[in-house]
Amino acid sequence: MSNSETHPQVSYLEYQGKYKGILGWITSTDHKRIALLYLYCIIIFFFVAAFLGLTMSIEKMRPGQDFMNAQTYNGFFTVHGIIMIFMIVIPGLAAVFGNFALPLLIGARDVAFPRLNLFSWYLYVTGAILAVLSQLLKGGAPDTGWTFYVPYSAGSSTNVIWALTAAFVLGFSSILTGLNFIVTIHRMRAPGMTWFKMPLFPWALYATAWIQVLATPIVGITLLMVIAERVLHIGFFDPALGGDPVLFQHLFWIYSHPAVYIMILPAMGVITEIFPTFSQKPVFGYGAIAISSLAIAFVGYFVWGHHMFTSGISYWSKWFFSFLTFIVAVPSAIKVFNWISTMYGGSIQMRPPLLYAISFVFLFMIGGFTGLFLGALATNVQLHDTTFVVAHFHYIIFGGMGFAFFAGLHYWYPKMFGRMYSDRWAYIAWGFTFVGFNLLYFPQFIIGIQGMPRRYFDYLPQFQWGHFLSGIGAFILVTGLILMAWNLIYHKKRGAIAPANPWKGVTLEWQIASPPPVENFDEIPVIKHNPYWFGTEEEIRREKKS
Amino acid sequence: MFEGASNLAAGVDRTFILILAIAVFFIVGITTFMIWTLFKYSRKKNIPARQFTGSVTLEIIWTVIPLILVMVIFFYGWKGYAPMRKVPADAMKVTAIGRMWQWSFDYGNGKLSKILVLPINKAVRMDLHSVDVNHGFFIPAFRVKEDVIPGYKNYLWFIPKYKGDYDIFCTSYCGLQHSGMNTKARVVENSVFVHWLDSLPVTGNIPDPEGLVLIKNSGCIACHSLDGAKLVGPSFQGVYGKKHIVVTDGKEVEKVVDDAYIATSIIDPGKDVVKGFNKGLMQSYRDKLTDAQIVQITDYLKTLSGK
Amino acid sequence: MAEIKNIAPSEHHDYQGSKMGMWIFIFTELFLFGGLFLVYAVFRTQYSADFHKAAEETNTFIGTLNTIVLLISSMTVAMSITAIQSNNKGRAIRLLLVTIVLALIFMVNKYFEWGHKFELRLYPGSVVLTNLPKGELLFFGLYFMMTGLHALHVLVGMILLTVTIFRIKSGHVHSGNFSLIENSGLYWHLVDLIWIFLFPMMYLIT
Amino acid sequence: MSTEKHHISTYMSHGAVLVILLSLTALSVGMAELHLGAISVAVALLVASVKGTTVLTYFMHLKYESLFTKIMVAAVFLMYALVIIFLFFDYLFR
Repeated sequence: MSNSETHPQVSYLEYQGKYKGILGWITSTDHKRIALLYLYCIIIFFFVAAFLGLTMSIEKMRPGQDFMNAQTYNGFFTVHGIIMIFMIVIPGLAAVFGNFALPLLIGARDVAFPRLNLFSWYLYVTGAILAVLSQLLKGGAPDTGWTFYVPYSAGSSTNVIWALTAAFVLGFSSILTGLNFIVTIHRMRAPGMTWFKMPLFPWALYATAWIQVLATPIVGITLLMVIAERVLHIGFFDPALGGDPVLFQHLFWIYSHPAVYIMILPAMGVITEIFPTFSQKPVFGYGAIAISSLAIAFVGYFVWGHHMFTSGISYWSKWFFSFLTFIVAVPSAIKVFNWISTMYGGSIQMRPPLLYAISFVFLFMIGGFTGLFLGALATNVQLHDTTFVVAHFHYIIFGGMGFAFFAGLHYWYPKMFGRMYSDRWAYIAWGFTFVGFNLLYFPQFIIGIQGMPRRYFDYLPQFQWGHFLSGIGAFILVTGLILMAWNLIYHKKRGAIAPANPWKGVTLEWQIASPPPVENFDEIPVIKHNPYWFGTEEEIRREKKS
Repeated sequence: MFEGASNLAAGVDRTFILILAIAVFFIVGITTFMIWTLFKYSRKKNIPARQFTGSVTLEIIWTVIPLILVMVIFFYGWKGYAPMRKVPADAMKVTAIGRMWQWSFDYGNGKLSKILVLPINKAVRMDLHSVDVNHGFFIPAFRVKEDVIPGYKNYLWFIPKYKGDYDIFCTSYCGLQHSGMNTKARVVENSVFVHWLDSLPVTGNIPDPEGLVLIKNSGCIACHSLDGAKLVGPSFQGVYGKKHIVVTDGKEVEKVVDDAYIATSIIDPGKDVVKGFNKGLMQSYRDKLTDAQIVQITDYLKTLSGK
Repeated sequence: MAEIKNIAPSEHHDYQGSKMGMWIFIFTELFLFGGLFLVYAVFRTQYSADFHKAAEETNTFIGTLNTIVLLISSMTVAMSITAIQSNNKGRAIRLLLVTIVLALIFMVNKYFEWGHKFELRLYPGSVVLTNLPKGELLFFGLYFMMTGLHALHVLVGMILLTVTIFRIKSGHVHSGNFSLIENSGLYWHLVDLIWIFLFPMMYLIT
Repeated sequence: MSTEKHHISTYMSHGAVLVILLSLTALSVGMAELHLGAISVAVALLVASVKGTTVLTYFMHLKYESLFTKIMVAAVFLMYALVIIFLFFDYLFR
């Protein structure tokens, strides 16, 4: 890069490589372009899956069949789950913002293995195509639920094998992304950036990446075993052939519980970037947040049994898994306290990313505290497999991960595209999204407590009020989402030109042009201090003394 | 939560209220604090941000307090749950059978019902059995739920406290009509229950008597028919009490088939062989059947002779 | 730290980084097989008598032979790295060729072993197999799944080693840049490592 | 990377490792032929672990790797061991 000092580099969006147009994008190994490739795919699939969710909510506004039959409904919630889980929330924050921001945040020019990174994206697309095919091929959409519980999934005549293969391939894509990030963080930090001078989003990604690498293979082999069961009639999980259906649940949740942390840890990381920037103040308790990410990842690996309290697992393993589940709640609580303390004493500027971040904390708290009901053995018995779980899960995944995704999108949008969106429309879209979201999912807590089971196409009349409110909420939510998408897409070309540092952030990505040049940094920066360093040297010295 | 109608509800509801109180306290507190900081430290006030980076004391406080709270919750959750796995010895037994997509309740002796009728204030143990895929047995009002998994022996128990009809749901997704897989639990006075059970027609299979199960499992019926047909060995039909000419040590003797004779024939089959059958074809069951099991077999053979 | 370093990572080959990536990939492979080992462990405790009986039907001789073949091939790969490091390209290529031949021998053995099972009608879904006691059925299910997946890894390893040979010939891999041979070597050792555990589980524990 | 020092193992040491591995295989097969019952499982797995460690240490050069790589490998095996233990919390106490 010796010539980079003489003439400035073009932005990664305009850079003309070997190929033009779309080919230039899908052959590019630039981490920023790959991030956008993921982003576009995720947005498209998100709207598909959200549409499925909306139709399900409308169908359920009245008991009985309105415009879709039970088989279609069962297919819809399965596909909604598969797309949302495997194609949106698992790759979501890690693959989009991880790819975009990780090298920028640690002062690197790319990830460790750029070609492998592109390969991950191709795997992702392959898996996505398989998942889409599973819907459209003869045989019908898979109707097993995204959890693929045997023996039902071993016997269902729908395209279960396609969906299983899709999940397997998507899992592989996730593993390779994780592998890439671990090596990137280890090997490519800018000079002087010790582990504890690294920003907290990379910390979160690091913890996430280890789960991706160490948990995903287990579900991979489990899905292969179900495929073998269907194709070769090897009865690993079929009781008629000596197999054990509960063993499937163990293996499935050994991955799929940590998968929740694959989703939420990067979300926490994004939030941790946003609070200090908009408070103009160092993050409170840097070490505690960094270590709690690792603690969540490690302990979270061993709590899978809490999905199976009613499956007939042994009494002592219930006791044990419940205990660990409560332990893993503590680091999450620590993070919340640190976020709100970061705002305390700051100079807070209200902008859309901060609004989304604050909503994240609120919704994540509701999701987290309702998780305690499910972790406690006695209340779990009442609430397991009811819409309470559905609501809890969506508060964590949509209210948590989803709102963090929106926060991150609004935060890094100027850096990604070099334009500003409209703040006013961002607030309006937020209003619809926030109100719609709560109206959609909060009633489900209450009918869940009253005993409304999940995955029900039809229900008894006493639960109608909840489903009715949910249906209205779903409309409002989708309206908000469309407004948000419109705001971002419309201003991508027409918005005001974004300055290099619109939020006055201090982390490395704000020190370069918006959008960043192809090689990110003309000169790799040398890091001397804490990543969240807002004041002058004197101010900080004074603060330390007092 | 709405009123619980079983003995187990109190433990569940106590835990629920405890967590709810903690949750509301923190959610309201933290949200208020967040909104307050937004106004108090708004940039419009033009006060520079204070550049502090953390406090070890605070970190310790907000690690230890949540830790204590969650341990308390864990403890109550466990306390409320533990009794659910301790079935009283005198509990009435009902088997809940789940199949796609309906429940049936087996009261024993072939008495099957589509709804669950139970006497009030009497402990009932439900053994859960699935004939196809996973189901979940859930009675919200009683605060009981266990999965019904093929090949597994899962169970639950409770004491219904109030008369009335309660919903039963299937909570584990089981295919097309999963949402239609519900029925009622009806709690009635004991006398009503007894009457109902008596009038319940026998529609299910009556399980094999223990002796017959042993006979089948030991492979006896390969050579001894139950219907009088002559196979390798004498038929079991009417065999008890019958007079046989048997060959003992080469001599023909007449013997009545009684308890002792049957026991001898099982343990030492070559000793008294019925005339017309060959010696040495039957193996000894000396170590394979216990004395108690031989008595059960004998009892069953008696029923085949009408005795 | 005071002076400004100007590094261009995209032009710089990170030897330690690529090795670390390979190790992490190996971890995922270990956990992939680890899932099957978990299943094996659970069923073995549940059906120990059946597993005992079924394991006697696997051919300990072929199993032992294949173990020896794989162990030797592991050594030749390790030696070829030594050869590359001491700049002896010809020897490195010869040692890799020996490794591939050994891998082939392994696969031929496997072919005969599986073929024999098929002759006995012991293949997944066969009538003979489904009529066996449940534990034996599960054992053979695991047997085919585990040895099959392992054989697939042997194939991938062979391809990797072949690619490595060509890269050595073309001069891309040499004593100054031997990441590729080291990483395919690591992969090959992983194949061996998994077999070291499969061998007692399938052939020895009786 | 030209500045980095690599440990070069000798051919002899690889040969010696192979001899150890083959002897361990022989030991394992021999023990299995004795039909020791429950002990044979433990012995077979113990021998396999020793063999696995040997391959990791010498063939895979773990002995000459950085401390971090060693810790990483150890941690991964520890994680797996914990998964087995926690899974058997269920199966052993049923």
